[in-house]
Amino acid sequence: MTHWLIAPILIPLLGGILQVFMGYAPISLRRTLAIATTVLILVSAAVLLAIASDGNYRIYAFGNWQPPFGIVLVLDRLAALMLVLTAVLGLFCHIYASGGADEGNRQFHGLFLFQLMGLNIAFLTGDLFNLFVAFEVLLIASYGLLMHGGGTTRTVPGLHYVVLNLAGSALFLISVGMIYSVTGTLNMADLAVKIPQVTGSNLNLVKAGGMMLLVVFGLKAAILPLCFWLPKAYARATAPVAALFAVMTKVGVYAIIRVYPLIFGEGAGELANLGMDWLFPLALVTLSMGVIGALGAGNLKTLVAWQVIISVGTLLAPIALGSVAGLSAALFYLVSTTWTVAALFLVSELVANQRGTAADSIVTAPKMRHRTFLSVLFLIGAVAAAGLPPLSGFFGKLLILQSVEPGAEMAWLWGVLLVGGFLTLIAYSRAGSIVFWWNVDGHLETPEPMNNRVAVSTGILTCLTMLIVVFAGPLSDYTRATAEQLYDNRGYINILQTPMHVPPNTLVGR
Amino acid sequence: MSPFAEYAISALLLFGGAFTLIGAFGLARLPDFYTRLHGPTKATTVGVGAIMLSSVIYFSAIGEGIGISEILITVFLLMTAPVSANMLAKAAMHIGVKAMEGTEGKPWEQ
Amino acid sequence: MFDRLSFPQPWLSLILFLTWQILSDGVSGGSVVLGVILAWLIPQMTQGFWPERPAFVKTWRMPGYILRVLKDIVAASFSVAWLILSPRTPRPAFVSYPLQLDHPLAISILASTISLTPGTVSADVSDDNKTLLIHVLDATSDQEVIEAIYNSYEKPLMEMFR
Amino acid sequence: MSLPLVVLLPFLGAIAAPLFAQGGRTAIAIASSVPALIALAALFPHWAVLSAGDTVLHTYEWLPALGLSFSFRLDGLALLFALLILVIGLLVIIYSHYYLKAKENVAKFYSLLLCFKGSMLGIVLSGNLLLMLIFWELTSLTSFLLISFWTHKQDARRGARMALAITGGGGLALLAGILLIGNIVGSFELDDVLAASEQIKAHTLYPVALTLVLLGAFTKSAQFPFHFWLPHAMQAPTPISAYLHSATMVKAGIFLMARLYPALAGTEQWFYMVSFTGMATLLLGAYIAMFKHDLKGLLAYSTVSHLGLITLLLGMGTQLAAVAAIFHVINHATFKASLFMAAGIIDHETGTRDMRRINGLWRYMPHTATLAMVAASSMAGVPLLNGFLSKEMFFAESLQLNLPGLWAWVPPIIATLAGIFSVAYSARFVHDVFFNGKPVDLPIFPPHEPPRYMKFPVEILVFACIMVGVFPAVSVGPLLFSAASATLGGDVPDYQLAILHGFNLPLLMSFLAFFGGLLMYTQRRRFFDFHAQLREVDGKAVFEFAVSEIEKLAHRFTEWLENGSLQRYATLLVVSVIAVAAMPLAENGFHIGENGLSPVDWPTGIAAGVLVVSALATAFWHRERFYALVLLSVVGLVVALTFARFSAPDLAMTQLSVEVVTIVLLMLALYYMPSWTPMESSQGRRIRDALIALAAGTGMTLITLAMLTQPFSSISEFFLENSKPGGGGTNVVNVILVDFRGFDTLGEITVLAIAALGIYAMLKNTALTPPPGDGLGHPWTRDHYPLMLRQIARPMLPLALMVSVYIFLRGHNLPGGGFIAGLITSVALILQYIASGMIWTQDRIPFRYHNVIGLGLLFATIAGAGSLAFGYPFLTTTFGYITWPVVGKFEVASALVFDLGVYLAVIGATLLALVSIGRLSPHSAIKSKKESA
Amino acid sequence: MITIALYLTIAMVTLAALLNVYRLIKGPDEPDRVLAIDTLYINAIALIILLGITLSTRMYLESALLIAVMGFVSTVAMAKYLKRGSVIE
Amino acid sequence: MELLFALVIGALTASGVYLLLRARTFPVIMGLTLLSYGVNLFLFATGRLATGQQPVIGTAASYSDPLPQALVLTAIVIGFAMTAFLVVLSLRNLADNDNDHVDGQRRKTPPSKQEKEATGK
Ligand code: NA
Ligand code: NA
Repeated sequence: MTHWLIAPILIPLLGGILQVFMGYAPISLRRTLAIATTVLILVSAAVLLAIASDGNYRIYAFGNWQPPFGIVLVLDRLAALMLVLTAVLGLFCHIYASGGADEGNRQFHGLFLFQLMGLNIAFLTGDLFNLFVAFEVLLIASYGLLMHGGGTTRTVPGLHYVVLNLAGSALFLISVGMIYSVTGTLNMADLAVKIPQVTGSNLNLVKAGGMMLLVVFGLKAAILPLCFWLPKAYARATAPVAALFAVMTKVGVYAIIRVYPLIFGEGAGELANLGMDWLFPLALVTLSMGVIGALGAGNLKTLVAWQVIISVGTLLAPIALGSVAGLSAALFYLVSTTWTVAALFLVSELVANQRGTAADSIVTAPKMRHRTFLSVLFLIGAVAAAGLPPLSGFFGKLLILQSVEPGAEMAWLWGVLLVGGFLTLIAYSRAGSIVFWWNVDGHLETPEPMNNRVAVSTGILTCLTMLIVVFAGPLSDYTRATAEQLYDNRGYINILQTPMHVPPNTLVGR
Repeated sequence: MSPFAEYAISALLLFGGAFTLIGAFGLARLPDFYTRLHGPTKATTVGVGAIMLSSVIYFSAIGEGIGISEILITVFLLMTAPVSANMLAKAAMHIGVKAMEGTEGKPWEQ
Repeated sequence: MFDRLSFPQPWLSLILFLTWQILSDGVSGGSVVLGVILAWLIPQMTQGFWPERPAFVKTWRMPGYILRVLKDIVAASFSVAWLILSPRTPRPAFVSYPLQLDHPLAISILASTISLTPGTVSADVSDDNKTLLIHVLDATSDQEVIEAIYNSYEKPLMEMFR
Repeated sequence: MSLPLVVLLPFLGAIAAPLFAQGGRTAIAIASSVPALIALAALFPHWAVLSAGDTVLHTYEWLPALGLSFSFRLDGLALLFALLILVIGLLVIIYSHYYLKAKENVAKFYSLLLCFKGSMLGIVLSGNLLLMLIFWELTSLTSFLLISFWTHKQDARRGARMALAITGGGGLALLAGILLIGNIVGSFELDDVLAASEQIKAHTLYPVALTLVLLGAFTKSAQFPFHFWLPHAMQAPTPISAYLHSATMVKAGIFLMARLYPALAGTEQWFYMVSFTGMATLLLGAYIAMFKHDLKGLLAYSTVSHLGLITLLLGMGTQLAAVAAIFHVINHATFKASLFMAAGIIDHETGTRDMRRINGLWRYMPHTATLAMVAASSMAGVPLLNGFLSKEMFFAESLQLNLPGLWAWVPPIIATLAGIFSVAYSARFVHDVFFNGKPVDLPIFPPHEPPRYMKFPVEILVFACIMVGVFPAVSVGPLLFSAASATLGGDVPDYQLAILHGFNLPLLMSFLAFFGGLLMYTQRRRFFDFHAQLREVDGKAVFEFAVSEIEKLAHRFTEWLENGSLQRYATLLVVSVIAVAAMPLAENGFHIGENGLSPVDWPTGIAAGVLVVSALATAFWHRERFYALVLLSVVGLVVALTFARFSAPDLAMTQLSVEVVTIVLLMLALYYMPSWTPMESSQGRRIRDALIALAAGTGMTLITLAMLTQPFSSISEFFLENSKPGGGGTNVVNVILVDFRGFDTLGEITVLAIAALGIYAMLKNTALTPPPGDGLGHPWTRDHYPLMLRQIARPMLPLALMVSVYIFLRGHNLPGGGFIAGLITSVALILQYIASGMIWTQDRIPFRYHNVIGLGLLFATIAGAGSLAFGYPFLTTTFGYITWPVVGKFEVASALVFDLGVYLAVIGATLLALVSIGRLSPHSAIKSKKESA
Repeated sequence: MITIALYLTIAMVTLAALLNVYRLIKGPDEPDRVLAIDTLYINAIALIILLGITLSTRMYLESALLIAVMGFVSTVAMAKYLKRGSVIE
Repeated sequence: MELLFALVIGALTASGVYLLLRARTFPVIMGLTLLSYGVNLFLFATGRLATGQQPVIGTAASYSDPLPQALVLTAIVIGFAMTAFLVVLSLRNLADNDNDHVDGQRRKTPPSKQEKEATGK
């Protein structure tokens, strides 16, 4: 057993604790330590990616208890991918935040690190109830982050976000309870063994439980009709927070990918592919709703927030089809869209900072400073988000389009995705041309210059989309292998057979 | 279990139950807030105390050893019940909860 | 916090020690050691929260007082029970009791005693700690109530506290 | 390597160009020209291979999962287009050098231009359809930026957006088409696709694929009804127009049709779709061009018309027509590029493009006029110029179409008609600009000839027009043959390139067109009057109206759905849950499990009754907030009793403690809130909500009932067996919490800690004004800290600490533990706050709650990490029994340290949260040094 | 005998709880309600003790102690809210 | 007993959901609290109902399922943390927006009952 698995959890935990103690330390020290922590998280995630890429499962049994009894972390390709994705995102958001957005709340860095910890637990855990706990950790941290900073506009959306997620948490517990009440277990591998054996009237319970769980994940992922909490909440959060939140909906998507192929997969007998026939149309409707929202958006952040919803629809549609190709494509797109959307949030705020009272509204305003720099970043982000070549969004969409077999589903998916892409393009070109080009005469009196930290972090995060294009081959190989690993749940089930440490003979009682 | 213990336990139980009930009955029946305050403060406290005592005897009698934690709870109740009553009376007088007709000396109405 | 290797509030320490023994369900070597440690440690930690030290003068009178009150509590319960059960409507009254005690703890003990004993509940202590407002469930006369309370409870308390 | 290099070079140039910005305009222009020169040199060696009828192919793997490769393929067609792109590109760079004003961002201009050039080269040189599509969309993007180069002009921005929408959107259709073709063929490699012609055409999806591909081509090449973006793209600087709208961008659609000609053409669908679209475009463009007063507008519509012509030729499906199409591509590129440049010169020198004001320029700039007149003549199809040759071929082909009956007359008539218009607008261009009296009110007057070398590119192009016109076979013969051969898949028909093919029907048509055109121009007033009567349907207006309506509609729809009402979102959530949970029930019906029901004992029944009544009453009387709060605490109490009743002492204690803290918290909040909720929802809404609530409640009842009556076994046997021997404790629940599932607990206290920190941060700078009294109008009492309460609070703290220690220590073996102990301590401290106030209490607490929280988390983490030192996983516990004199045997467990962490975290978090709210109160404006530090 | 006595006692205490709930809902004033719930807490202690006797286990004693502590704090807080509004200030 | 327990959970859920759908923060918080009581009881009940079988080794002949109890404990604590946060957030909302609506309405806080009665006269 390698202790590396616990690293992405322990590092932010210890870093976060340090921040709790250091609330009154100078901000530069807090920043340095916090960013160092994030770098370490990234390092550990990269190590785990290297470890996971051989296609074997690795487990970490807390307390050295044999699964399914204790809680285990399970490292596979998917987990490693999500870890790296999040760590990279986290690092750049963190650097951006240290450009000044972290002021005004001494616990910002602590909350940020705890958020990363919650995310990492969610990606690694192999226990359904622990997944709930992970969700709660990342949610409570996200509540704190959402309310971070001044301004009164984020309170109401924050309230909505919190209340709905609390209701979602209650639902999560009910679902877990229903599944436990039949199977008597919480370990996901064990569930994958037990669920196919469910018979008789117990089927009802598990089926309803499974469907309710899908609603929970759907709420986190922001699927229609559960997506309306998102746009305002994201649009009004401070940029680094909104950017970090780009991965939050992906956690919902991740949970669906993690749980459903594993325990309600092909082998689940009567419960096979539970809910997936519902997911497909909902995903398409979500995508459409996102596009409509983007078209009607009145400011850049709202536009990007709806882009989050577009991404979710785009991701879930191929996932619902249940093919390796579809899942692989979705994972590729997931990496691309997460970073892109995050970068767009950062760009939007930089724009807002330069335009005085007009902020990021899609209206004319005096010329901003750094217009060229920002417009190039926005262009890159918009091209990647709208899925135009040559950036990564295009390849993600291309993979998705190619993954679906001919038939009615193909017609729907292609139609919605392509028309949606077209309308998104219109939305971005309108927004970009008005904000960046349509300048009224004169300059703002004192447009604040950008500092290097925000500029560099935004720039690099934006340009990651190019990196994906360069490494599209290896990445798509990886996502394909990941999808294959996910749809063949035997390997995951085998973790139950992992031998534990031999009990020591020292003073210990066992 | 010795019959004496059994008698004691049963008697204390019934005594306690009866007083608890009377306290509640007073709460339900008495005409105004201030009179209702008396029932719980005294009868109920005593009733629960009696039940506690029966518990002490019961567990000693069945051989679980002598444990008097129940006494601790009773003492605690005796200490706190007057404070609760005091706080509530103050609140009621402050709000101006009406005393029943014929109550003499209502200082807050002066 | 742990400035002294002493027991700042010996009575409290004693009570804590006894409480620990009661909670531990029986006296054992371990519980005594731990009890002593806690009886020392906890008052050290909390002494700031109890600035007005109770000044007992005649401590030996305390058990007698407690027994008397306990007796009165039982009696009070019967009388209240009777009042509750009887169809007669009570004749309640508020009585202002002039306090002679001045120690806050003593006033508090008196007020508590009054609340636990027959037919009376302490409703309020005046801001200047000079008057106790008592609600009497079934009043005879104010003076009788005041005298009864003085003789039964306030006088003994005055002897104990100085 | 040379082919990818050809594509790559312009992009490298684009990056390099800004670097030369320091060196001035000339340096940039030279730097921008270099890639084209190198590229031309790189292409040259391939000519031998191509002239032998072979293709050059360079393939590198990229994304095999997609069927996407870096595949570059050079054949005659590609070469022809590559040369057009490179040569005209070079000329445009020279021209731009003189055209752009000093203050303009020259570096950006060249950079974008080079990007565009690279993309165009990518399109024509791609050997993989997906790769081609990438470049295709890149041209849309770069042209978007080029068209809007003058971003301060509203029309430029709009024109650019429209161009992007139409061509980019068309690109998406093309993408779908290409994917379909790829699906049919099983490869996106051009060679494979071209070889699979029969397979494609036989496939059921062929019509769909064809339509989609043609949509891409038509939008790009501005075919009817998508033609309208092109004229509005003329807001671009003229060099851009000259480049994009004569030789490159708009030719991409033509190129695509030619490229896929072998794979897709030759069917009826192709014929009808392509030729009819071409015909309509040809005529419409020619007609409108006639009436444009804007010089570039005229040229733009003429371009539309000529693109229609080429499309029509490609649509005809005959081999000769295809040859003619290719030929006309060359010719149109040369004369149109020169015309645009000439128009640019005129614009540059007169300050306007309005032909109503520009008159008689012959006097002022005879050199330019001559050049423009030659080019215009070529456009009109005057003999001895290249335009004439391809137009002749077109007329000839229009006679060859095998249409039934009278329909056979339609193509030649339309062709002639278009020819007439074409002559007319060319005549207008020449006469109206260079003659026709004197200039009217020119912004720059008098106009002069432009700088010498600004005319140079025009001269080159005009020279080419003449050369091709006079010596067609020598000048373009081999290139045309090679390109035609590539277009037709090697099967080149017999054709002759000569100045004249004798006196035949096509010549007659040319004759008709020429004189008809001149006649038409002389009678232009009538036509203008006639045209003025027509209601002009401007595609742009329709498009912009549609887009803005869609945006408005989208905005309204979004506002309507996402109305900011939590009630709606929550309703959606609840209804969704009810729906999905009801589905299995509806499918399989409801069954009580095998175990059936057990009897009820009546005290439990009554307790349950109390619980149900108080829960419903809380909902019913929720508008009386304090009352509802009291009812809520009854619910909490009975829930705790329920836990006790059903064998869960730990839960009962936890529930009790948490409930009290929650109630205190709610009261703290209620102080600032309205104490009373007005009736707000309509009766209908209340009934609806009640029904939803009823459904949810019924659902939970059924689920619980089904669950409770089913037999059950779980993994918990393991916990019961291993709790004592493995975890060292007899309280299995506690051992699960600190050991078996200690990681959950770590997460849980982290949640608690984060919540408290978040609360603290959220309230840091919040100011709330409390109401002066309760909702019934009583002012608050000034008696803050009642005597009796203060007195009882004193002994309560040490006693509660004692109890905490007791509960904490026994937790491992009996109900209790760090969490409950922590709450007891917290509640005792809360009592101090209530009894004696914030300042008094805070002064006696020598630590910051933040640090207590941190310490708690740290203890728990360290307790968990201790095992790492022994090579055991995180949170592996250990315990042992130690015997000491006097004390006797007692247990030491590492789990206890973990639990201590829990204890501290709970205290810190609970108190930090409550104190943060308490601090809001004006009475407790704590400003001690600790806080303000 | 103990069984019968226990049964009767449980009945009486349960009935007492019902009467408390009656007063709680009836009110009419807020102090009445708080008084009722305070009494309910004490009744709950009795019920817990009776449960312990019924099951012959002392497992629930600490629950009873906790109800006593929590009930007191809760009552005090509610009373303070009623007259002071601000519970912690 | 099972039916009784199910009805209790149903009542808690129904009341909770009804309050969750109200237009102001305070009832919504109370609704969520009620809902979480229901959920905790439900989660607890997944181990089935047992009398006198507390999962403390050596105190009973057989033991109820300890795992759901541990889960509920975790759930209670997390629920408490979340509720606390929500309460404070609603206070913050009150401070920022001068009202406690969650239904998208932007009215001021309503007059107190007293004021309303006074103006009604
Ligand atoms: Na003119
Ligand atoms: Na209030």
